[in-house]
Formats: sequence, structure tokens, C-alpha cells
Amino acid sequence: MSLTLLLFLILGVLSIASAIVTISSRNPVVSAMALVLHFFMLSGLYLTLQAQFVAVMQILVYAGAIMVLVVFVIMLLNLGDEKKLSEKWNIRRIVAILFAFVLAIQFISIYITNLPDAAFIPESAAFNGTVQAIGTDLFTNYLVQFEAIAVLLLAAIVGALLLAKRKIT
Amino acid sequence: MPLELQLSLPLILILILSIKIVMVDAKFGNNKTLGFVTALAGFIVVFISAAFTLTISPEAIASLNAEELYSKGTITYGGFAAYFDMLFCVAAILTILAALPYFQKENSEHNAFYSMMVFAVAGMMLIAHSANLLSLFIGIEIMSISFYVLAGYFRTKEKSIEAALKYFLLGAFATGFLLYGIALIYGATGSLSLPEILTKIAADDFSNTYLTLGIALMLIGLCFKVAAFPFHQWAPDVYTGAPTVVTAFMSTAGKAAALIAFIIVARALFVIDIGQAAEIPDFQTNAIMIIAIISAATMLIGNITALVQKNIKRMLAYSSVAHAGYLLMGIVANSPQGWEGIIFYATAYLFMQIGAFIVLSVLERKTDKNLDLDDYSGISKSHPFLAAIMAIFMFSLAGIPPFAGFFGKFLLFTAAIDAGFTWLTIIAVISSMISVYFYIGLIVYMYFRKSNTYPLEADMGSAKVTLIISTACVVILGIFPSLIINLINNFF
Amino acid sequence: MINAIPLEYYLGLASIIFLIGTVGVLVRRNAIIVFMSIELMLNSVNLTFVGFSTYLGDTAGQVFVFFVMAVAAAEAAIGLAIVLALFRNKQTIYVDEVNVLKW
Amino acid sequence: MHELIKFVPAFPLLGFLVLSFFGRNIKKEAIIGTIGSAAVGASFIISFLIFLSFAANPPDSPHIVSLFTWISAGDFSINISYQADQLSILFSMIITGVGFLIHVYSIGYMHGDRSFYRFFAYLNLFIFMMLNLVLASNFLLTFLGWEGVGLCSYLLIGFWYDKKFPGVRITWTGDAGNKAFIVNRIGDFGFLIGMFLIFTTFNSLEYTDIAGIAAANTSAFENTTIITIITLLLFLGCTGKSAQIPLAVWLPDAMAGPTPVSALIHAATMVTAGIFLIARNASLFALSSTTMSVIAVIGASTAIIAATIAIVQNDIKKVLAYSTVSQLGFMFVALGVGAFTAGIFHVMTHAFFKGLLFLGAGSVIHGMHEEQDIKNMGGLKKYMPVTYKTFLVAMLAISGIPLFSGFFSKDEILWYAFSNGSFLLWIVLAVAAFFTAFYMFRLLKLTFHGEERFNTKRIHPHESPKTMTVPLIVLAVLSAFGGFLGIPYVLGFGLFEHTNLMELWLEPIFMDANIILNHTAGHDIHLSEYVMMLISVAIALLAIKAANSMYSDNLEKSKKIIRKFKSGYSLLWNRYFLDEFYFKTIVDPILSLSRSFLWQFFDMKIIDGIVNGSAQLTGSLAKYLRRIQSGVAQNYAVIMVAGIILIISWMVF
Repeated sequence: MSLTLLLFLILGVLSIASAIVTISSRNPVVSAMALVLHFFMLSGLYLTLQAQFVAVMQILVYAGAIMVLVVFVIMLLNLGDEKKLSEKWNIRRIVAILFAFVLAIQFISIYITNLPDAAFIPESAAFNGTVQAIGTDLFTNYLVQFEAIAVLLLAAIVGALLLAKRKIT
Repeated sequence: MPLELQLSLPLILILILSIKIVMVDAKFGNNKTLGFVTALAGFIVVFISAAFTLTISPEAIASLNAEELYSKGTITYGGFAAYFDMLFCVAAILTILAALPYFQKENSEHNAFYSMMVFAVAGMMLIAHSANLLSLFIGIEIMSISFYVLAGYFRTKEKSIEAALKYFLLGAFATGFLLYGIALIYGATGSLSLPEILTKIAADDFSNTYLTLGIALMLIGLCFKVAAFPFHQWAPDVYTGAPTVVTAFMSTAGKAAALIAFIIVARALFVIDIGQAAEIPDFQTNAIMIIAIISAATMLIGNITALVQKNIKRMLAYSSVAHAGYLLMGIVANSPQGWEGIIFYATAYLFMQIGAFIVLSVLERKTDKNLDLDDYSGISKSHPFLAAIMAIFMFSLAGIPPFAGFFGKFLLFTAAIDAGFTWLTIIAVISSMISVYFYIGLIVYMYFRKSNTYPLEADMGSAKVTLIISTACVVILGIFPSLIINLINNFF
Repeated sequence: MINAIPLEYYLGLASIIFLIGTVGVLVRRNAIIVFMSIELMLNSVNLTFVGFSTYLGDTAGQVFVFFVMAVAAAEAAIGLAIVLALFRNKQTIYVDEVNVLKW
Repeated sequence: MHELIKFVPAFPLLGFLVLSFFGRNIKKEAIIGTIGSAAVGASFIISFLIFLSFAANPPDSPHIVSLFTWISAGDFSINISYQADQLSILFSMIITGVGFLIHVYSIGYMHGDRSFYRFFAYLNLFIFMMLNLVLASNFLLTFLGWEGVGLCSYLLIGFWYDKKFPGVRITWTGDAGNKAFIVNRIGDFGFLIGMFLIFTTFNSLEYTDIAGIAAANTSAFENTTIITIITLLLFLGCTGKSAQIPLAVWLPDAMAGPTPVSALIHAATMVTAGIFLIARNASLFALSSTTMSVIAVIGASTAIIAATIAIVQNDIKKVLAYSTVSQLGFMFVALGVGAFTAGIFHVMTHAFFKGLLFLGAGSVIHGMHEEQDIKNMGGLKKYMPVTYKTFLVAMLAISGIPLFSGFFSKDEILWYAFSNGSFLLWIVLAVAAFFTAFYMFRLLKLTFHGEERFNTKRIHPHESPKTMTVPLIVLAVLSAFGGFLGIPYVLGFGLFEHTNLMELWLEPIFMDANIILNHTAGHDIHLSEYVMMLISVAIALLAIKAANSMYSDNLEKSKKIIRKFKSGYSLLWNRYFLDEFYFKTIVDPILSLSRSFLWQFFDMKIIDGIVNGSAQLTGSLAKYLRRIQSGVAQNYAVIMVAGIILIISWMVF
């Protein structure tokens, strides 16, 4: 077993574990912390794929911005004691987990029986992950989309302000 | 002006408008009409520029070399994209004209509404123009995010915010599947560009299983956006809970945008000309069969459930689900004829559905009042104009000639039969027979019932313009459908 | 060394995280945790994109991830604003208690 | 001259627009009535002019006058275009002619109604739609008219929507309109699917194209499954519009509308749309022997069942409604056995005498202050002499008394049912004809003869105004003499070559169909035809005699007859012995069968049950389906995932 594979396994197992904690924890704060851990693990996985830019962005955007917002809202709502937070089992949950299980079998059997064509990483991959490569692509091939994302963020800002305002002016 | 600049004028203008409207909102937030005027003028300008790009000859557009353009071939110009730009602008104009009196009545603030409308239209236009999965995704997201906000626009009202929450959670969930599908299609073909994907599929150069799974997942995401069974359940709740003018816009322009996305994707993934490919791939026959079943189930469920609704807004919401089923028949037909059918019906549907919802919004009081069938008893006496045009919209929705809705159905049904889906057409005809029951039911209430003791008030204001334009279009498109058909004939 | 980890490992891992996210959406009542589960789903898609991008030797996948992150940020802003507005209205953030609109 | 055909529908449309936009402001009823009637009258004049030019110079192929392109998509285009030929002109004249008379009649009948202008606007719209139906050169325009007349019928049935109406499971007039509309949906389903299949089979919706292709490839199409399916689906549409079994239920309830509407829409014009559609596509229908047999069988069973139901009805309009259903059955039999001309001929004579009967009934109802129950009438002869006389003419016509119009048309149908069909078909129709004469004279007796069974102090019957009686007289003349247009060849006794002008007129239309069916145009004189004719006359006379004796003085007497017969005083009634025997053994069982089974059970329970049942089924289905919409977002997500699993399973595995 090579060192990279070992690293992949550690990161993979930890990311799965933190994901499970995220969805199963009773306390939203614990969930949020587990999710932050998960984001770090993913960032590591991106590095094993030689995607440096994405790995850095992952930390900056997700862990740095989105999760701070989430934790902030959790604190703001102040949901009270833990007993209230407990969730009971019902039919929907059982059915949901059953469905997820079926879906998992489907996905795994697809990935096991159909190995991808690309068997090895091409030499160019190391360059593709750099800021330079992505930046060039972004401002030449995807210029229009880059402009469009500005509208998206503008919409999100205006919308969030509107919804979170307290009173009607 | 360089040709590309001329062609991308509508997109540039809507971009400028979206910044402008935010600035107006920020600086003159207290002025109630300035945002309205800015948005109205802006949409009219965008409409005109789109109409202008439609006049540029398709040959000139085809002669452009993608590599030399700023858009690098990620954007489609002219043709159906320009047509849909115009359609979205018309929908937005009709909606904001009706929104002004509506919000005055509800004592709500205005300006942020116009901003969100502009953003939504920008997103829809990007969808219509996209020739690339990335543009498509961003367009869908801009539209969806604007809709989440618009659905919860009455943020202090329980139903409105419930609609926003449901729409957001389910919409984001569906986005996950859409995105996963895009990722797998990208992995299977190595490209995000739709024309390239088509070439690769036609040349049999792709990884079959991943592409199949990717198409399945993407299908799910798109079916959610058009509100097709079994991904339709958000629609009745959201359409009922959202402010009525927003529902009018979401259920028409939003549906049209989702359908053009569907057409764009179908054109890239499904081979029509068998000469191009060795044989039709399995995933194509399977996917089309699945869409056919979804289409049949959607129209049956939508129409049958609408039968027992007592709230007109909710009834129309279910009927909107049913109409998604009819529209999907054009995708099932997988032919230019079918896509033209979709475009025609989406146009016709836009006018009749906006018209119907605006009639509701005019008679509505305090968001929830006066929306039940009983409230409409005998309003033909007190509001003959509203009752008459509502009857026209209902007849058109039911597909009774000579209104526009009939021709839309006619084109879609013949396209489906030509593609060999006679069974689907039979189901479609049966379900539209069922739908007649509740559309006519409303007319019975309006015309053949005694009036209520409490008279409904209606102050239409600028909504009158919306209603007159919608009625005129529903009638004119029914008598002279060629006006539109000749225009859309050479899109595909 | 470069091809020590096959692509299917990444795809498999991504699909597992995706499904964990799906389960989270289906079973949790707390709207914020549902929201976090959706983020999990989006992240697993990102992993798929980067995996494909690297193995195909194509930058487009990583550019797409950049856009997905922007979209996720925007959705976070809107989603949390909706949750906030909901809490002010009904004093709850439990999804299954929000069911006035039905039938 | 035939280019003028585009103006035929234009006038009623103009009338409709003027009345609906300005009608509210016109205060004088006379002006509104004149506008409405003049619009239809102008159309009649144009139709008549075209008729004259055709009569002088009969066209071999239809003239098609195209107004503009309706839709063109890809390789197919559909025009708004009208087809002028012998068939369409004939129908156009019937519609505008009878329509004009009924418009004039309505001026008197609707006098004082709160929405007088609306009534005339609807009537004009109806005429416009009906003209589109018959003049169209393609299926799509016909479908427009088809839906349009359904819509107008719906609006007009529910015209007095807040009036109580005792229908089958119906209490309000508005609901009766609804029922008609919904039952017709089932028929329209057949029409639509049939039309789509025609489009994919023939790649055209133009009548001339389809007929041309069908006639040119007879051997390729004859008795193929696709033709049978298409024609059966179209026939399903016809059963809806023309109130045949199994979709006959709406017509009796449609009587809730004002009487002129019943006369115009539910007797003379709209209900014959089914006949028109089959006649228009005669060569298509002729290609499928299965469909032809089905049409004949359905027609015959409708004729007999409706006729037997009519003898126990007490509402004057319902008797006429069931009678209409029954007469339409006769026409379908004619079409089913390939006697297209006979069917069309009966459409025309029926329009005259049934229109007259309804208008007469309207006059009675008008004079009796909205009383419709014949048990509460009687002795009206002396109060309303004009109505009585015209009514009598119509009765003689429908009963098939020689020289009156109904005799010629009905007799022709009976003869063809025998010669082209079978003896059994003839028997059924002959029995139906007996009942027809019976219930008609029962109606006559109970309404106009005998003692007054109403409160003469409270109700003062009076003759109707001139605007109502003049149309009655005109229609009476037509009912009496209209039959001479189609004298059977045998009654020319071989002396004249063309006694049947109708047949001569319509010959080019049905040429292809007759060739396909191997019906030669030549004439022979069969002795059996005379015999049959005599038998049918005898049947009619016998029925009249029977009705006369049973209801000779008033209702009490007929009851007394039966009571006394039961109590053993039969010999005292010896002169009625034969009749009584006949009543006891044949009429009474049939009466009770009709009352208890055919009407109560078959019509009210089975047919109505199916129609209402399917509505209830969808209703309860909807109640279950809406439960899925639980309101909890995550339940929706679970259902989505179920869908996702299914889709992935289908696509990938």
C-alpha cells in the first residue's frame, strides 16, 4: 500500500465519518463542527487530485464563509435545551433509510461493474489545478458565466436582506 | 457594432438593468413607483433589443466562429433564445403591471420585488441562451434563487414563508441531483459544451453507463423544475402559498424556462437523425419512454387532484402541474415539430395562466380571502368584465377552440402521434376531458349561481392592461396561430 | 505514484457522501441540519467533478467547482434567511411542523 | 356564386358581435329581435342563391373557398376554408331556414325576459358555429364548430339557471347544461382521437383529400383495422352529439332550456351533426363494414328504446325529446345500411316537423303559463286553434301518414333497412314506428282533446302572438309538403325517371361511397316495396287508433278502462276487446317494462350510473390522491427518491 493510498483512505474514512456525524448529531452545533471537519477532509482529497486552487477555495469559501454563517444563525436562533431537539423515529425515516440503502446499492453496483475509461492521471493534470490554469479558463472560455455569477450573488444579497429584515418599511 | 455585440445586446442590457435596479432600490427605496418605472422601462428595452436580434438572419449567426467570440461558444444567439427573451420580458411586464395595485392593496413594500423580478428574468434568459451545461446550471440557479425569495416575499405571512421554505429545501435537493448528473455527463464525455457532447454521442465516443446514469439524474433535476410527477409535489404548495402575482410569473415564465432547458438538453443528448448515429442508443429510447410515462402520470395526477379543490388558486396550481405533462409531450416527440409545439403552447399558456392568476389577484383581499369557488358565485353580475375574461382563460386552458390553448394542444398531440406515441395522446385527451370539468365548474359558479351577499371589490388599476393584453393574445393566437407558428418554424 | 489511487475510489467515495447527504435531507427535522445535508450533497458532486477533471486532464471540471461554490454560498445566504424568517413567524425550524399548505 | 359562401357564417357572427357588445344598450326588444333574425335570414338568402346556382349547374366536385391559413407548421397547413357542395348547402339551408323561423318565434316567446339580448346573441353564435360545422372543408374547422355548438347548447340550456328542473339526478337548470357538456366530452374524446389518427393515416385533414385517398385506394383500406378504429371513434363522437346509446342521457335533461332552444338545437340542427359527419365522410365509413353494422345496430336499438320510453313520459317536452332520440336512431340506421340519401332526407323532414312540434309545445307552454305536465292539460283545442292545427300536421308527418313529409322519408329508411339490411332491422324499426305514432297521438289527445284538467279559473290558455304562430304555419306547410322532394321511385310507378329529387341532388356526394358499398344507382320496382309501404301505413293507423281509443276522452277514462277490465266487466267493453287484449298482452307489459326497466333502470340507473359513476370514480380517486400531498416537505422528498430509484433502475439496469 502506497503512502498516497493510505492518505486517501484516512481522508476518505474521516470524511465519511464526519458526514455521518453531521446528519446524526442531535445538537446542530456539533453537526456544524463535524461539517467543517468534513470540508477539511475534502480539501485534502482535492490535494491528492492535484487541484490546489479548489482545495484552497474549499477552505476559504465553505469552512471560512458558509459555515460561519450557519453557526451564526444557529446561535442567533438559540434553540434551547437538548431534550427538545430529540427527534423521534417514524415511518418516513425508516422508508427513507430503506430508499437510501437501495440507492446506495444501485450506485455502488454501477461503480463496481463499470470502471471508468480514464485509468491514470495525465501529465497535464498538475498544471490544470493551478490558479493560472483555472484563471485563464475562467476569464477566456467562461467569461460570460463569470459575469452571470455576479447577478447570482447580487440576487442572493438582495434576497437575503429582504427576507431577513425584521419589519415592513 | 460587431455582430456578437448586437446579438448579446439583450443579455448585456438585462445585466445593466439588474445593477441599475439595485441602485435605484438602495438610493430611492422610499419612492414607491420609481422601481416600478425602472423595471418596466428596462424590460421594454430588453424586449425591443431581443426582437431586434430575432431579425438578424440565422445564416449570419451560423457564420460566426465560436473561437473568436467572447462567449467562446458557450452561448446561443438569436433564434429561439431571442424568442424566449421576448417571452420572459412580456411575462415580467404583465406581472409587474399587475403587481403594482396588488402590493398597494396588501400594504407591502415594492422595490425589492422589482429587483428580484429582474434577476429572475436574467437567469431565465441565460437558460435560453445556454449552449453549455455550466451556463445552463448558473441560469437555473439564478432563476431558482430569485424564485425562492419571491415565494417568500410576504415574509411576515405564514403561508408565504412556508412556500419559500418548501421550495428552497426541495429545490436545493433537486439541484444536488441535477448537478450530480451534470458531473457524470461531463465525466462520460469529457466536455461541458452541448454541441460537443452531441458530436461525441453521435460518434459513439462516450462512456455508456456513466452517461446513462448522468442523463437519469439530470432528467430528475429538470423534471423537478418543470414540476412533473413524482417531483411535482412542491408546486401546488408553493403556488398556493406564494403571493398571487408571483405565482402567475413562476408558474408560466418559470415553466417556460425549465422547458427550454429541457429542449436544449434533449437536443444535445438525443439523436434525431438516425443517419448520424449507427443506431439510436439504449439510453435514448429508455429516457424518452420514461419521459412519456412521467408526462402521462403528471397530467392525470394534476387534473384529477384539481377536481376536488375548492380554492381556485390551488386548483390552478394543480392545473399548472397538469400542463407540465402536456408540455413534456413535445420532448417525448423528440422532433422539431414537438419543440415548436412546446414553444407555441408555452406562449399560449403564459398568457392564459397569467391572465387567470391576475384575475384572482384583482379580486383577492388580504392574501387569502376571496379565493374559494363559493366567493365567485354569480360574479358575472357584479364584475361582467372579469367574469367574461376569466371564462375565456378557462376555455383556453381547457383546450376548447378557437382559443390559443387548443392549438397548443393540437400541435403537441399531433407531434406525439407522429412520433408513435398514440397511447400518450389518448391519455392526454382523456385527462384534458377531465380537466374540462373543473374549468367549466368555475364558469358555472361565475355565471350560473346566485350572487353572494357580500360583493367582491375589484380595483384593477394597471392590472387592467395585463388583463386586456392577455385576453387579446389568447384570442388572437387562437384565430391566427400562424403569427407565432411562422416565427418559430425555423428555430430548429 | 501518480496513478496510485484509481478514479473509481473517488467516485465511490463521492457517491457515499452524496447518499449520506440524501439521508440527512430525508430524516432530519431541523431545517438547518437539512440545509447542511444539502451542502454535503453539493460537496460530493464537487469531488466527482475534480476527480473527472484531473483524470481527463481538463480544467473545465475545476472551473465548474468554482461556480458550484459560488452557488452554494448564495444558497446558504438565502436558505438561512428563509430559516430566520420562518423562526420569526412560527417559532420553529422543524420542517415537518410547517404544513399549513396541503391537499 | 359559390364564393359567396364565406358570407354565410359571417352574418350570424356579425349579429353575435353587435348584440353582445351593444345589446345591453338597446332597450327595444323588437330591434334586438330584428337584428338577430335578420342576420340569420341574410345567411339563408345567400345559401338559397348558391343553391339556385347549383341547381342550375350542378357541380361535380366541391368548391372550396379559402379565407386564410389557420395554421401551417412544417409540411402541413390548415386553412379556414369553406366547402360548397350539395350536402353543405342543403344543411346550410336547413339550419338558416329553420333557424330564421325559430329566431322570429323567439321574439314572441322570450318577450319580457331579463336578458333578452343575451338570448339572441347566443342564438346567433350558435348558428355561426353550426354553419362552421357543416360548411367546413376540413376536420379541424368542423371540430371548432362541433365544440362551439356544444358550448352554445350549454349556455342556452342553462339560460334560466336558477329555475328548478326535475331531471335525472338533477335539480337545477344550470346542472342540466353541465351534464350535457360533460357527456359530450366523452364523444369529443372519440372525435379528437379519430381526427388525430386520420391525420397520421392520410396526412391531411381536408375532406376532399381524405375522400380522394380513400376512394383511390379502396382495396388497400377496405376493412382494415385502422379504418375501423377511426370510424368507430368518429361514431363515438356522433353518439355524443346526436344523443345515441350509450350517450343519449343528456338530451332529455337538455329540455331544461327555453323551448326555442330545444327546437333549434336539440331537435332540428345540432343533434343532426352526427348524421352530417358520417354523411360527409361517407366513403370513409363505407370502407368499414364493421362500423356500418355497429351504426345500424346502435341506431335501431336507440330508435326502439327511446320510442318505448316516450310513451310513459308526462312532460310534453320530454316526450318530444325521447322522440327526437328515437328519430335520430332512424337516421343512423339509414346511414348504417348505406342509404345515405334517405338519412339526410329524414334529417330535413325531421327538422321541419320536430321543429314544429317543439315550437307548438312552446306555444302550449306559453299559453298555459309555464305548465309542462300533460296530465294537467287537455281540451286546449278550442283555446289555441292555430297551434292545434299545426301540431296535428306535424303529428301526421312524424307518424308517417301518406303524403305528409315524414311518410316519404321514414318509409324510405324502412325500405332500405329491409333491402340493404335485414328483416330483423325492419321489424325493429316498424315496431318503433308504431310506438312513435302511439305516443304522438297520446300526446295530442291528452293535450288538446278531452276535458280541461287544469284550474280554468286560475289559468286562462290563450293563443300565442303572431310572431309565434306565423313560424308555426310556415313549418306546418313545410312538414306537410316537404316530402315531395323525395318521392320513392316506386311511387312514380316507373313513369318518371327522377321522382326522388333528393337522391338526384345528393348523388355526386355519395357516389364513391355507393361504389364501395356496391349499391347500384339503377332502380327496380319490387312488389315487396309496395307491401312494406302498406304495412307501415297500417301500423301507423293502428297505433293512432289505439292511442285514440285508450286516451279517447281524458286521462280518467283510460285508467277506467284498465280498472274495469281488471274487475271483470270486460264484455261490457266488448268493442274494445281487441284493443284491450292488445293492451293487456302487448302494450301494458311494454308500458311497465318501459316505466320500470327501460326508463327507470336502463336510462336512469345504468347509463346515468356509468356517466355519473365515472365522475364519482375520478372524484374519489382525487380524494385519495390529494392525501399524498401531505404538506410535509420531507415526505415529498421521499417520494422524489422513490421516483429516482425507479428511473435509475429503468435507465441503467
